[in-house]
Amino acid sequence: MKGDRIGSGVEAGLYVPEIATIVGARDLTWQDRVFVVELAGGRSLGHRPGQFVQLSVFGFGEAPISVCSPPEKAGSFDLCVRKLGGLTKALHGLGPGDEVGIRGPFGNGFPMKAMRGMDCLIVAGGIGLAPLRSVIDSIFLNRSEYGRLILLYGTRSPRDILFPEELEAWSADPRNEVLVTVDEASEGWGGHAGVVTTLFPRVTIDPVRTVVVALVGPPVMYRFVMAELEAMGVPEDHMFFSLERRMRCGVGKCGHCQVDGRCVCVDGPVFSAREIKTMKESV
Amino acid sequence: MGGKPRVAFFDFACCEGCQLTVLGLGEPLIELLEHVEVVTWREAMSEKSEEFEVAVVEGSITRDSDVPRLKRIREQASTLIALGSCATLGGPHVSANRLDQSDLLTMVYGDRAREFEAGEVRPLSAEVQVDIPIYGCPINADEFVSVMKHVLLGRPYRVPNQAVCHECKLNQYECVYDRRQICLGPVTRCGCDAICTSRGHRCFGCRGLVDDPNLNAAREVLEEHGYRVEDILSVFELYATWARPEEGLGIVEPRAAVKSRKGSEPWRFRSSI
Amino acid sequence: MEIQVEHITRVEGHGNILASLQDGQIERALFEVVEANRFFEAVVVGRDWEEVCHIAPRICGICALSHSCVSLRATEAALGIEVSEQTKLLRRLIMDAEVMSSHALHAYFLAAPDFLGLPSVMPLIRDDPEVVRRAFRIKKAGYELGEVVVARHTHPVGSVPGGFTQAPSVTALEKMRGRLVDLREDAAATVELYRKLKVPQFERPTTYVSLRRPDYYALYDGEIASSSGDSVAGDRYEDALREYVVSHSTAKHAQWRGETYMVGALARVNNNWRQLRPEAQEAMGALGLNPACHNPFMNTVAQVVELVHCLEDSIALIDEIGERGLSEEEVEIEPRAGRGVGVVEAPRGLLIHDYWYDEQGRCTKAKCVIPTGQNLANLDADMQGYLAEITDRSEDEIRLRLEMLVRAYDPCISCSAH
Amino acid sequence: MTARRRAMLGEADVWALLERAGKRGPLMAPVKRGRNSFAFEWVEDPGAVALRYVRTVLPPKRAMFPEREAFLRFRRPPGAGAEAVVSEEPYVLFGVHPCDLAAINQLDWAMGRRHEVVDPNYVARRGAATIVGMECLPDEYCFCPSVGTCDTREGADLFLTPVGSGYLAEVLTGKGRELLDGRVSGREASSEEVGEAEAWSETKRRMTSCQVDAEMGELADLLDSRYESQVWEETALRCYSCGTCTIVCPTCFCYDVEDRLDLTLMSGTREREYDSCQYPDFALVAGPHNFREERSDRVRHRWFRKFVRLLREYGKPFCVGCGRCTQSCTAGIGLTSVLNAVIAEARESAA
Ligand SMILES: Cc1cc2nc3c(=O)[nH]c(=O)nc-3n(C[C@H](O)[C@H](O)[C@H](O)COP(=O)(O)OP(=O)(O)OC[C@H]3O[C@@H](n4cnc5c(N)ncnc54)[C@H](O)[C@@H]3O)c2cc1C
Ligand code: SF4
Ligand code: SF4
Ligand code: SF4
Repeated sequence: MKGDRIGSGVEAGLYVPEIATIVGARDLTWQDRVFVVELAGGRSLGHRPGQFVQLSVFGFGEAPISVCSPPEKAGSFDLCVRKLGGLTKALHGLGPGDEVGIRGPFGNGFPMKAMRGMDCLIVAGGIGLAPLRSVIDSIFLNRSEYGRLILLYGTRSPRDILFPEELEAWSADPRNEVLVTVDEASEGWGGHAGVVTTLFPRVTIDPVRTVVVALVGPPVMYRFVMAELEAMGVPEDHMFFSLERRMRCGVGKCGHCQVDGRCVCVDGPVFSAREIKTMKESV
Repeated sequence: MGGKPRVAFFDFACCEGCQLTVLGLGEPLIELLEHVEVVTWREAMSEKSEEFEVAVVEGSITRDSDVPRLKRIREQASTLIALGSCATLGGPHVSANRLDQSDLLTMVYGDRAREFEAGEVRPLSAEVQVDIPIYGCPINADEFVSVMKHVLLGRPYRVPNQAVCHECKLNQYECVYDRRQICLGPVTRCGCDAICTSRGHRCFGCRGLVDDPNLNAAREVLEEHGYRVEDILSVFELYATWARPEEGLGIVEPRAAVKSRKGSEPWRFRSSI
Repeated sequence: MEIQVEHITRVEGHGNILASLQDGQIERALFEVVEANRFFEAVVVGRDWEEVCHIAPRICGICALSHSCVSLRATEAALGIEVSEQTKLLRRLIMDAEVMSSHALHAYFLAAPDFLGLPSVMPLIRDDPEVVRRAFRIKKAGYELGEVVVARHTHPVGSVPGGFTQAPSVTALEKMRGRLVDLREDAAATVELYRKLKVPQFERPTTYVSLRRPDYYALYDGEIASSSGDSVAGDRYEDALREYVVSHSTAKHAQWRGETYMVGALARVNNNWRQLRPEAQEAMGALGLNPACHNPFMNTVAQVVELVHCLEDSIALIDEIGERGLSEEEVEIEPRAGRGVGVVEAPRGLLIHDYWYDEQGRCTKAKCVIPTGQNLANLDADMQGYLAEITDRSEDEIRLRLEMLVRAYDPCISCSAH
Repeated sequence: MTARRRAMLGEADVWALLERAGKRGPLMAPVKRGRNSFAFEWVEDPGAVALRYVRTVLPPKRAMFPEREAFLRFRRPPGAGAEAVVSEEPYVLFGVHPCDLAAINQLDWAMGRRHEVVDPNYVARRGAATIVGMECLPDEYCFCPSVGTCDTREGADLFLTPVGSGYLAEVLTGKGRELLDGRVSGREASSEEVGEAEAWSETKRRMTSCQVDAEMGELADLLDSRYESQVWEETALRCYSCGTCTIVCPTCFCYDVEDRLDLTLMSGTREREYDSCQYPDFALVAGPHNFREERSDRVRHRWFRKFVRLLREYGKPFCVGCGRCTQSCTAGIGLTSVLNAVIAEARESAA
């Protein structure tokens, strides 16, 4: 078609990433790297914990990445990215000073309001800890507004553990319980071994006073976690899970992330267990 | 990347049409040469080098005596691109495998057959690991350029995995079936921009099968168009012999399964709406 | 002195030069063809009459259109199909397209570096990009002309027994005509380039064989004629032409009435120069090509002459097609048993396909006689003759000269060992 | 409604209208393709427009939602940048049948208001359109009466119904009036002529041979009860997953996105292309895990999406009965055949 025009205005900008700068980057594990990203002029992203951005590495594409720093952090935000495919590999080659594209934040985020005044049980599997870190840090920064904080975290092996120092720091606080497990213990690992659900018997919770947020990797794990928690008496609308789908637009148009009648990008990615049970093909 | 990546072209049994398609690119090839250094290309230049990172290999393997050369290329190359149907699937001459090798030789060389060598026709992947297959007989020039861009960028190339129908419909070509002819488009990997159906000709399947072809459906549909199983096999054999279509065509008996449900007229057919 | 060139470069396919001299005496000088045979003659057996014309072009990536046309002609002859005037015109047009792009490829990319003292055109991309761009332009124009008619130059689409699945678009042809007219400048520049290049002097009289027609320059049809004045009808080719096996070549050699002979551009120009378009005859004069020319190195020059001819011819054909208009044609085809021979002039010379079909229209036997195969015996003879004249040169020079001789023939090796 | 102007045009007037539209700007209209198929195309020569056709390969949505579209231009770092590519050039979309009009209305919702997010490219192209609708006659694949789309006028600016040897033109919007007014002759239609035009609706109903065996209101629940139906499995035995049914569908809107670099390797475009839920990796995520791995999962998804999920959200099925998917399925899978088989099963099991 002739007559193409460079768009302007807010609407035309829906698919236009804002150019942001990586101001810090460090490797967390052999496959995960955390980036500190700054928007122009240090403008705040304005996200809620659990929301994601559409991150562009131009020439490689765009992918949803959760913000892993709390909203309270000013001037920049963090993204923790696992090296998997084309875009994420290219991203891993970037460091301070490099430019990326950012759209968002998108999605609903975790139910921070529902968690206020409640005990918070956080179940994380693998890279799932990244988005949950924004929840944990946010709780930390407003510690008095929440009850107990219990983190159950499982990774494949000890070398996959993310944010080890922060795990230390979180567990140093007596109001918190932090339990870590690995699927395959390697030599020198003195901790727990087994999938994340094997940690459940090790904590006692008051099911009606607890809100659970979870992001646990493969769909079967969701089913296990949900079943265990139900057995422990946690009501379905106190459990929240963040789902993963392929997304092209992040705004409910491209159709890729549809689950039953919902769009994970706009109606989610966080859903209550009650919703998930009625959503076919969700987990 | 430290200097331009060095690219070498090689070929085995083929018509060299894919390399010529590259050479026929014209201006884009000149632009591409800004980013790479072509160090070996027997068909186009006399310079030769054993030092290269990217090997572009056309042709299939038909003689055991060619295997060591291919292995040497593989050892040197960090990226090996298989160029065209011969390299990726065995090529149109793959159906020579139907015949006994000594018969083949006798057919051509008569009583001197013993002085010559023949072997099973096979794609490169039968002997070495292929990093990127570029399908097509011949390749689509744009796809070659796109692959080279991916290689230069270090971006994994995702081989198209839709059926030719995808591109055929995007281009709004009249379906060959509507002309009462058969077409292999529904089970053939796209990427050619449906060039054959653009002229009202059928797809012959030169890009091979999609990853998960429904060969049972293909067999049923072709049977309904009057093809016998031998004909169907022969149609598939043209390019996909290496993928052993007869195995796919024989695993289940869908007709029985479907027919048991509602008498003789399958309810799904358009005629029975 | 042992001369060995393994996998000679800048030719299509794999071949080696083997020569040895002992005290200035030639022990041997020959061209070894090591290309893998793909057994196309066996591959088409058992195939439906519709499929054979899809497979046949795959014999060769350079002259796929010739293989397509010859295959169609053989099948049509066997099945008794008459094609329309429109189909003939369109086929002649794509033959022109192929000769243009093939000759441009050879004249610029394969042969010219020898005359310029370069290993390839790659250095020119830096030093004289305009020459490379011109080469690409001519080659591409040939490709695009092919694309207008059959969607793809290498392995045509929709060219079927009886005609075409779909008539090309008249608008596209008109647009193409404009491109071709613009190309005249590039054709002239090519003549100019070759006028300046010095072609080695070497003469060895031989027989030149090509198609011939009284009315136009024969590429698509005609009878087979030799420079000795004899001729045979296409389907009687075996009366004069015999293929035989030699151990140093996976491609068969051939003889015309018991002697080696040459096919290709030089043979055609020698035999049929009177039918060349006037512009091409002019180019002949400018390039000093005087029939009958017995210097095999002049083959490349003859290609440049044909390039000019095919450019003019294709413009004229488009005009003729434009005047007639194009219509969608349908041909009813009933398979039947029979044998059919097709003969055309591929860029590299006389090309013959000979098919046998059964009642269902399945191919039961096929034979393909390829130009390069027909030239191989003559090439060996030329090599011996030429080597005898240059025995006093340095080893490097002899090697280069022999390579040049091979390249002058523009061999299409994988095609010859089909 | 009374203010609606109904004029009678001769066929020559319609050609004149096309001519004028073509001169004013781009014109998209059906043209003949191949032996017996039609396609909506940007036409240079208005004389090539087909006034009568049953259906086109791709629906007219391609005017506002092209099958392939570059929507972003970018530069790679250093000095990275990105700009939207949106076209707002006014154009005329001619010859849209009622079902396709209905589909455009549905896309107006899906690409427009849905989720309170507006797709800028779609909306810009939609706004730039002047749409001329055209009455049609069904063939054996059409079932617009079943899904209630056969009398759609909404979305058109001008609507033409063949009456006698001419056309009755209904002016529906200011844009339509502007396209018609003054430039082409035409007199007020007589009441007989209006009556004749209105009779089309009945004729169409009578002529359609294909139908959905349920009311739209009960459809979602009926299907929902047969989530585990064998029909999905059996259809999958026959389905190629070639995606044709969704690519040609006027109400489908899924797309894929890819970055394409130019040969400088420093800049490029971000492009979208129609995608299909029938493709094996449509619901693939890292892991890799595929949420609709089985062909039957994908088959079911298609009917559920159209007749359960979007139906519940939008209030109408996301199918306008155009028959494209059935007609173009080379495996012969019929949309209503499958639907009716499931409906029958649902009724049986409820009884
Ligand atoms: C809401 C949300 C939040 C997310 N947050 C994060 C985050 O914080 N950090 C993070 O690292 N990731 C996150 N992800 C996941 C991330 O978006 C994906 O991993 C991303 O798509 C990777 O892009 P890529 O181009 O690098 O890999 P892709 O090329 O998309 O590949 C990803 C993986 O899938 C496989 N794959 C892809 N396509 C195919 C195919 N056709 N066949 C077989 N295998 C295939 C690849 O091999 C690879 O393992 C999130 C996803 C969602 C939906
Ligand atoms: S012509 Fe072939 S590729 Fe095109 S839609 Fe029909 S079956 Fe598919
Ligand atoms: S349509 Fe089929 S035969 Fe033709 S190029 Fe494409 S894949 Fe090959
Ligand atoms: S589902 Fe089929 S009949 Fe319904 S609108 Fe889409 S293509 Fe038309």
